[in-house]
Amino acid sequence: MPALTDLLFYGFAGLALLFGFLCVANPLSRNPVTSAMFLVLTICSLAGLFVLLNAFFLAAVQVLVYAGAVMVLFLFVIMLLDLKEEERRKLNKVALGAGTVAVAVIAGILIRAVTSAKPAADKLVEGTTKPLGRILFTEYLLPFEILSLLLLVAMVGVILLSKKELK
Amino acid sequence: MDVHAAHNAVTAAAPAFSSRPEDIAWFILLLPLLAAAGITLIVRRSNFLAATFSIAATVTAFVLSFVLFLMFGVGDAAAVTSPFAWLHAGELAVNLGVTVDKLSTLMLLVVTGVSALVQVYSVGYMHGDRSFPRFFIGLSLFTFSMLGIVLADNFVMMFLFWELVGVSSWLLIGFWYEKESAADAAKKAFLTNRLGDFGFLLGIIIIWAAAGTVNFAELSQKLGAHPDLLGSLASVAGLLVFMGAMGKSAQFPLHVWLPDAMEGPTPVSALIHAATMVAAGVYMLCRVFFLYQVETAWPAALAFFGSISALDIIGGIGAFTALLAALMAIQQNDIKRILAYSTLSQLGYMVMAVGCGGPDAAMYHLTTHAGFKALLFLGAGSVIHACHHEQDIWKMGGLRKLMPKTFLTFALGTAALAGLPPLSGFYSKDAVLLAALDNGHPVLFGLGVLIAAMTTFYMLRLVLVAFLGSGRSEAAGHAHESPGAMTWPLVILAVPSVMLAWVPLGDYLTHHFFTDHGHVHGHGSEVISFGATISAAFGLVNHILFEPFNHAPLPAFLGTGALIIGAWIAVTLYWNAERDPLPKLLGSFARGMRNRFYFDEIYEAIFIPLHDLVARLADWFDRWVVGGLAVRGAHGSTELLGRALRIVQSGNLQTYTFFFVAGVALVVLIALK
Amino acid sequence: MTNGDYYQLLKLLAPEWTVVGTVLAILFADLQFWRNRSVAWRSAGAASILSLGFAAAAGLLIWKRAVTADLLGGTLVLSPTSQYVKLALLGLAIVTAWLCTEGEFTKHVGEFVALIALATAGMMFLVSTENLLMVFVALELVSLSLYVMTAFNKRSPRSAEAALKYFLFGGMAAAFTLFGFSFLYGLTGSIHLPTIAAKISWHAGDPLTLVAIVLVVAGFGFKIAAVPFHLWAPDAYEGAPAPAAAFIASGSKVASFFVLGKLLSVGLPGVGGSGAWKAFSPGWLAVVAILATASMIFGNLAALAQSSLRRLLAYSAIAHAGYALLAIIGGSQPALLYYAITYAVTSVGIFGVVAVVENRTGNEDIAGLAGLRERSFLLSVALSVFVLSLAGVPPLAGFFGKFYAFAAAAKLGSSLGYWWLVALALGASCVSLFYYLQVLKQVWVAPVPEGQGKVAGGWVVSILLALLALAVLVTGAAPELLIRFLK
Amino acid sequence: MSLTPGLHHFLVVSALLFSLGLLGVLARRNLLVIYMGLELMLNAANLALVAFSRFNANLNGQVMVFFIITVAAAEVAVGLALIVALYRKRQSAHVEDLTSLKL
Repeated sequence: MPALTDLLFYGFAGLALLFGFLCVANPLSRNPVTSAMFLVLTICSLAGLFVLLNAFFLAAVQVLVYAGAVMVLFLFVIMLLDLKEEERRKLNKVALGAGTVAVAVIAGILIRAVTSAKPAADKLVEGTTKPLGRILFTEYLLPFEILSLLLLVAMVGVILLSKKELK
Repeated sequence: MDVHAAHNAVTAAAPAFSSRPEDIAWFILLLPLLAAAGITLIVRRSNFLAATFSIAATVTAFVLSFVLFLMFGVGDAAAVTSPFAWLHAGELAVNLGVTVDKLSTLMLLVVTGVSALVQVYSVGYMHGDRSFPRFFIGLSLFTFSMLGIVLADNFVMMFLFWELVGVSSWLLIGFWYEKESAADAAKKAFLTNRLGDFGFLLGIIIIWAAAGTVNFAELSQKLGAHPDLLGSLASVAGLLVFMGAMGKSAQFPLHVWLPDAMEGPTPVSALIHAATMVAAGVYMLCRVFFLYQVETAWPAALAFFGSISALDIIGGIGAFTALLAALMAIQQNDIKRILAYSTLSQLGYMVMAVGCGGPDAAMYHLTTHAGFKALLFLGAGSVIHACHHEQDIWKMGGLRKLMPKTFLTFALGTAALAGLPPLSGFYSKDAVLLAALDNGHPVLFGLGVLIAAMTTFYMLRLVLVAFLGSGRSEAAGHAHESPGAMTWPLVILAVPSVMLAWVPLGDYLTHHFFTDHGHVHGHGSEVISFGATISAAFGLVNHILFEPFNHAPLPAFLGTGALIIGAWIAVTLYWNAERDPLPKLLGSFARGMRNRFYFDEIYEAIFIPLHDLVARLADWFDRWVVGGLAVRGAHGSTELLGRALRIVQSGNLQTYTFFFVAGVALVVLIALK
Repeated sequence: MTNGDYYQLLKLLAPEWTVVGTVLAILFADLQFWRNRSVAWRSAGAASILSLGFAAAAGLLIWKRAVTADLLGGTLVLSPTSQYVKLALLGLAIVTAWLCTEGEFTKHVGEFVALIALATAGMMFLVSTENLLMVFVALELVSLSLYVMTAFNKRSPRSAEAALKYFLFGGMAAAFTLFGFSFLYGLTGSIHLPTIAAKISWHAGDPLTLVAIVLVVAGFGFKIAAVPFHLWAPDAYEGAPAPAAAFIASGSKVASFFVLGKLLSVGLPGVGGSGAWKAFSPGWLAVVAILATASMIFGNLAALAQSSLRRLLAYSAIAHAGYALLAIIGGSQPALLYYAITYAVTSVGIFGVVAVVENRTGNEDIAGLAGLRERSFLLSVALSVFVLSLAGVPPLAGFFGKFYAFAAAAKLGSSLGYWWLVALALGASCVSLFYYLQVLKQVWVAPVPEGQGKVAGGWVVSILLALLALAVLVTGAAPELLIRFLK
Repeated sequence: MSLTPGLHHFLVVSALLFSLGLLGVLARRNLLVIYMGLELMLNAANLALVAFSRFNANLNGQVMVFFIITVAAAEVAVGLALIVALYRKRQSAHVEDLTSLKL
């Protein structure tokens, strides 16, 4: 592999992890808007990693749907609820410690597990629109259709839940 | 009339119903269910029709049972079963079927007979109760369930009816559910039985997994061919199955429910807690006795049991229960509770007999006991009815003259229970003692004799205090004899109490269990045909009366000795404790003995500490194990549980997610090991 | 793929499409014609449409019950068993829909009933696939519908809180499941269960395999409420509107158990390991055995401490998840399905009684049932049948389900290795009788509270409850009636 | 592990990202940020799937990611609507205020 892609991997991976950390545990700000913006950056970095993995279509979808639509929704709700900075309540140190330990154990288990994985084949597949579209509308036609039901549920649900109950 | 002639005559009479005996058995089983359904659906409003339905069904069942008894019990027809597929799911195949053989036909007679009499009696006893039809629904349902146990030809079916008996007895004990104590007692009975059933079901599942069948006949055959079929679990499986019997037959430490269950109406006590339900455990042990005839084998973890067999443990538990309950009975003042503890004690006796390798003796005692204990309970009910629901014997007295029929039959029942020759109890008790002695259990034999003495003592005490002397309360003074619906069953029950053992019942049972073994004991060593018995009945009386003393003198003489000693003590202590009309006559006698205090002192020195110890042990178990865990758990343990639960189920989402994550981590770590 | 295949897809899934059509019909009728009607009228109307539509779907299922198909890379796998499970799901959905007529928890009852139907469609897809992607999508369809249904009572703040907890907990479980799916895919290069099965045994000892198993089981552990993934259940059961809780406890359970059983037995047969006594080895059998143990102990103990009827049911559901896991361990699909279906029927019945009683008395505690015997004989008898069935008293279905499941586990492996689990299960069900009797004590013994009159549900609900009680009795007394369809 | 990025590198990034998301879910108090943590976990799963897809040389993983993104979008809509509905009732998006259901 050329050195450039190696560097790009470390760049995107480092950025994704850094932004991810800043999203969930920003030491400087507890503002949800900050978290949301860092989540957008994480998602974009992940899109970069997708490109490195030849998943071009998904990289585009990631930026369009996730960073675009989903995060806009988040920001919209933050604004709607007019959330100020997360209240600085007294932290339960025991709970926080236990949580961190649990997460560390999970991280350890996952890393140990994934480093035992072996690549099965080194043939390259291109995740472009055409092959993905082909497989989507043949083999995975049924789940694709079911997505429409899922969206219907979401639509009905969102309208009813966010509407004010009129007396 | 020889065997075949009798058989032919019966089969000739049978076609009215069906030519196949197993169909008759099915019909017997379904009759009470039909009655219950009929009452529920059709005549729920009519007291008269409800009772008629129920009694008619049970009496018909009794008559049919008698037909079967003549065919299979007396005529030597081979056992039949008629299975139909209930379920075939992969390896788990269960057929529902009835077993008709000597054992089940005899038990059918006992169950339907007592049930019919109790129902007739209930017409008088429950007269005026506003839930009269509901009571008969309960009785019919109970009879149905009980017949199911008797006829079941496999473990699963037996367990099914086993639990149904639990449910229907729960309904009957809690019949007066407005009474808090009755409702609690019903719950306690149900829960304690479930504790035993837990072991029973586990045993069934183990047996099924190891042997691949739950059918009694197949199991018996397989175990006969491969005695090591159950491997190292043989004894454990046997004990687990025995746990079921411990629950139903109220063996220590699961005996706690039986005395409390006396809160139910007295006919229920007579039916359930004397003759049938509590006998189910013993019957089941006899039915699956083949399970205990395999080589003793313990898994590694229980190897310390060594050569102690499952039967040894069963025998020990039975003897301990018998002793414990006899000690308790001595202390009771409630007429029903005395009888309840007496029942416990006698059940312990039967279980002890099974443990000594004498299922025939156990069944023999079960049969005779069913008769006289039902009689005693119904007699007690008659007394309670007459004394306006007074149950304290010290508030009775002098009932002998006011209720002559009740007194006479009650006295006969007492004599039979005490084992007075030639009444039925004597022979069955003798068989139990003989089984202990013959099979090398001298300690159990000794205990048996001791318990026999105690039995006589407390029963005589009851009779002396309640029936003799003069009335110690208003109610007792104005008691009057109960109506005919109540006294006739007493009279009828008195007949088997006296004469049951005059037919060669012991041989009949021995023949059933030990045909191949030549292991015959009891009076007479060959099967005597029914016809011959009838024709020579009077000639035999002499023979029967003295046979036990000739055949095996030690148990017979010791048993009779125990009777005399027990009676002597009772009379000495209680005759004088009365202000009865005969103080002058007997006063001098008692003074002449001058050792009433001597007995009191012995009593205080030996029996009270022993009694206290046992009572404390039982109470501890009742309070902490049964009560704490199951029945009364609502208070202390629930509080603790709630506090522990609050930590986990705090309502905080992040606590939840933390436990989720920690759970995943833990499962991975445990499973990786 | 040719056009003929599309047609085949349409034909094979006719019952599902009928269900979807029912959804649209309900939404349309409610929006177009019933806006000005009373809520009671609309709920009955919506439930009627749903019943008709589902009856048609059921008819199609019965008509084509002998179908077998395996299409499109395993996204659609039909077998007679899956068709019968779908029938059960349809039945449960109909009862749930009629429960909406008991009590007014929302004005938008048409949408609520439509969501029931959508969730049912999701469950039907869930039971007819052997493809991880399809499992995921169908599972999300079910979950999303249930989240929304849980939040539907907008007058009660508890409804929204319960839904949010359910939702976030479920989201996390879904993330774990997906991570697990990705590992399975990474190990085998496939998301098709039989293909996974063929390849995964090469990786039997890998830590990746084990972690994948745990992550996947954790996700399904959430759906079936097995300890330690159960914590949402009591809150959701308590806060949700009664029909939503009923559906979470019934239909969702059946579908989840079915698919979990399939996933483990069809997808991962080579990596079971063992949970036998003193012969523990890593694999899903070990994982499931741990979950079952924890569920039976925790569920039963926690239930002892409850005074709220719904929370009691939730903890009892947790314990029952533990029992049913024994059927999965035993590898017996009929045992699992018998257990899950009869349990679902019982639960939906109990929630039906709860809905009626709560609606009339407003009391959600066990004490609210006080003296029910004199206030409604039908409800008392039905409730007793359901509760005794849960307690495993023969001849009700609950007993046989337990017996079958436990026997399957006992038979597994050599020399009764799972005896410890069976003994524990029996012991746990023995303890459980205590709290079930608490409920019955209120019904049959406790006095009727002052000023409380009769309690009666609508006639359709009453008939349905009676039928459910009868079903519990009949399938328990003659289990072959049900089991012959599940083999 | 060599420095040239291979399957392991991507998977380690994915595992770390998953843990970060989990940390957010466990440690933050704001419901919206907790939900962002969940999104991070889903993205980690996506990364793992795409990486496996690349190194297993078939597109199944990528199709799955496509579906996950769609489902996640629908889920976000519902989740945020739930948070809004709850906020209307409680005037709070703070997880510790959501404890009326317990035990």
